[in-house]
Amino acid sequence: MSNIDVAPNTEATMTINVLYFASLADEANCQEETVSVEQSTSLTELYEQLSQKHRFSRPQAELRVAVNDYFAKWTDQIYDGDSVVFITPVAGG
Amino acid sequence: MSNIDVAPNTEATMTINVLYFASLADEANCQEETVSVEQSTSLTELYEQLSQKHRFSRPQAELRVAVNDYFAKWTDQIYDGDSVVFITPVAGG
Amino acid sequence: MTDNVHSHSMSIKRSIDEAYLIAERDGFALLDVAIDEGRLKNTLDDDSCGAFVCFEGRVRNHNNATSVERLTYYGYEDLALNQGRAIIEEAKKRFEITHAIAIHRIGALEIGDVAVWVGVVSAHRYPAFDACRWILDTIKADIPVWKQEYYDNDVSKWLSNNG
Amino acid sequence: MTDNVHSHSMSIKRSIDEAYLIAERDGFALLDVAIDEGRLKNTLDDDSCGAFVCFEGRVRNHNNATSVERLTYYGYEDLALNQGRAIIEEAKKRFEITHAIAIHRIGALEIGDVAVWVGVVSAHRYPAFDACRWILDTIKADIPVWKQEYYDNDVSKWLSNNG
Repeated sequence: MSNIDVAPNTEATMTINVLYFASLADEANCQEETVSVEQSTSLTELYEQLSQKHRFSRPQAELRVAVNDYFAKWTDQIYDGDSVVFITPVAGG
Repeated sequence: MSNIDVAPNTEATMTINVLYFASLADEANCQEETVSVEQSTSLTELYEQLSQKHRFSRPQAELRVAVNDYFAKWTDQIYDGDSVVFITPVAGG
Repeated sequence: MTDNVHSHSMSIKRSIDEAYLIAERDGFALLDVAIDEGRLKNTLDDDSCGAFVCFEGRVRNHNNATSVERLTYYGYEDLALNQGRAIIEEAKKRFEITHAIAIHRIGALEIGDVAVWVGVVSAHRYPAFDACRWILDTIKADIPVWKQEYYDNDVSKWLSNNG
Repeated sequence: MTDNVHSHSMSIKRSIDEAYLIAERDGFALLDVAIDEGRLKNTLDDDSCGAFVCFEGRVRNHNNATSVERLTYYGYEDLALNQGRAIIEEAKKRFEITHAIAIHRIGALEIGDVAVWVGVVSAHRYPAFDACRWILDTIKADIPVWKQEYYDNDVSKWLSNNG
């Protein structure tokens, strides 16, 4: 269990479910994980933490983010129980 | 037999086959006629003669013309045996 | 307004199979029966093509505010084939497309029937869209096909694409 | 590169019938089997529409100069459905169209298979062309679908639409 699965020394944590797709799933070597982070963690901070954990090759600037199955802004707040997906450049069509 | 079916008092005449489509066929009340005209008759003159005969409602300026199944210019020469069609505005599609 | 003055322009001289062969070879034909879209699409199959765009022009139940019951298309087939071949040749010069096929139907059509079908395949998508639209516009401008609409009151009218 | 890290994105959660019902209602769905174009076209039938434009995106046998053997599409279905619904709603606001439907396929595809299908009906032709192209462009930009191409030498690559 890595250091981000349990938030260090704060009473208030939130549980976030993260799904991985495409190259991020390859790099994380999983399609889904549940992480426990500090209450005020931003989407940017969450990506930073997971990026360190999994050594993601893409900087955040190249990604979009979705919360609860809708595209979100990186500045949107997340809450306990939210589902978060980092979206690498898409390639449909 | 109208006066344009036999060219008056010239040794040299040419035979032109004229097809009618759409409103011109209605006005001519036929789909095809063979006319005999003077050797040097132009397409403009041919339309003028047939227009007088059949009282076509459209002026030549609104029409295109085809000779031997290709669009032609009104200034193109016609020859004995040619097939001529006056094309009212089209409405395909 | 007797029917026989238009009989030569309400049906094609060729057989249906000949019309499809001409469409496949030259890219354009007239047809006097329902257009078999699957047959046309099959002739456009090409593994190098990532894009297929097609247009179907169907008989609408109205023209502006007027209710349309049915309509009849009339065609000058020999000129239409020559002009159609030239249009498809020109489209292949203007746009980066692999192949294109168009068919215009003539004769009596009902509401919902397909009057014109244009299909284009290309490696990439924009040339297929551009060529399909250009071919359709050029067919509407230059192919010798005429249309008579019939309305509720049994009145009919010759239409024109250029006003 | 184990298969199981992608298994959730190679097939849809819903049944095929549900996917078509969603496509009919919202205008967009993902599908993990061959797209039945006739079924989609039927849902677009409308006697007031004179124009039907469709686009099919097919798997090409090459990407630039490289020979492609096959490819796999992966999709994030729940976001794709939400985003697809928004795209079709927006298309109906931007263009004078009656209806539009699009489907993107996911899973393993062979050369020639249809990966994406977009169909639009409208009274007049230009809005159908414009909307079809816009919907396709917007799907390519915004729908969370990813593509991995496999080449002769069994190497594969993640692709991206924006370079």
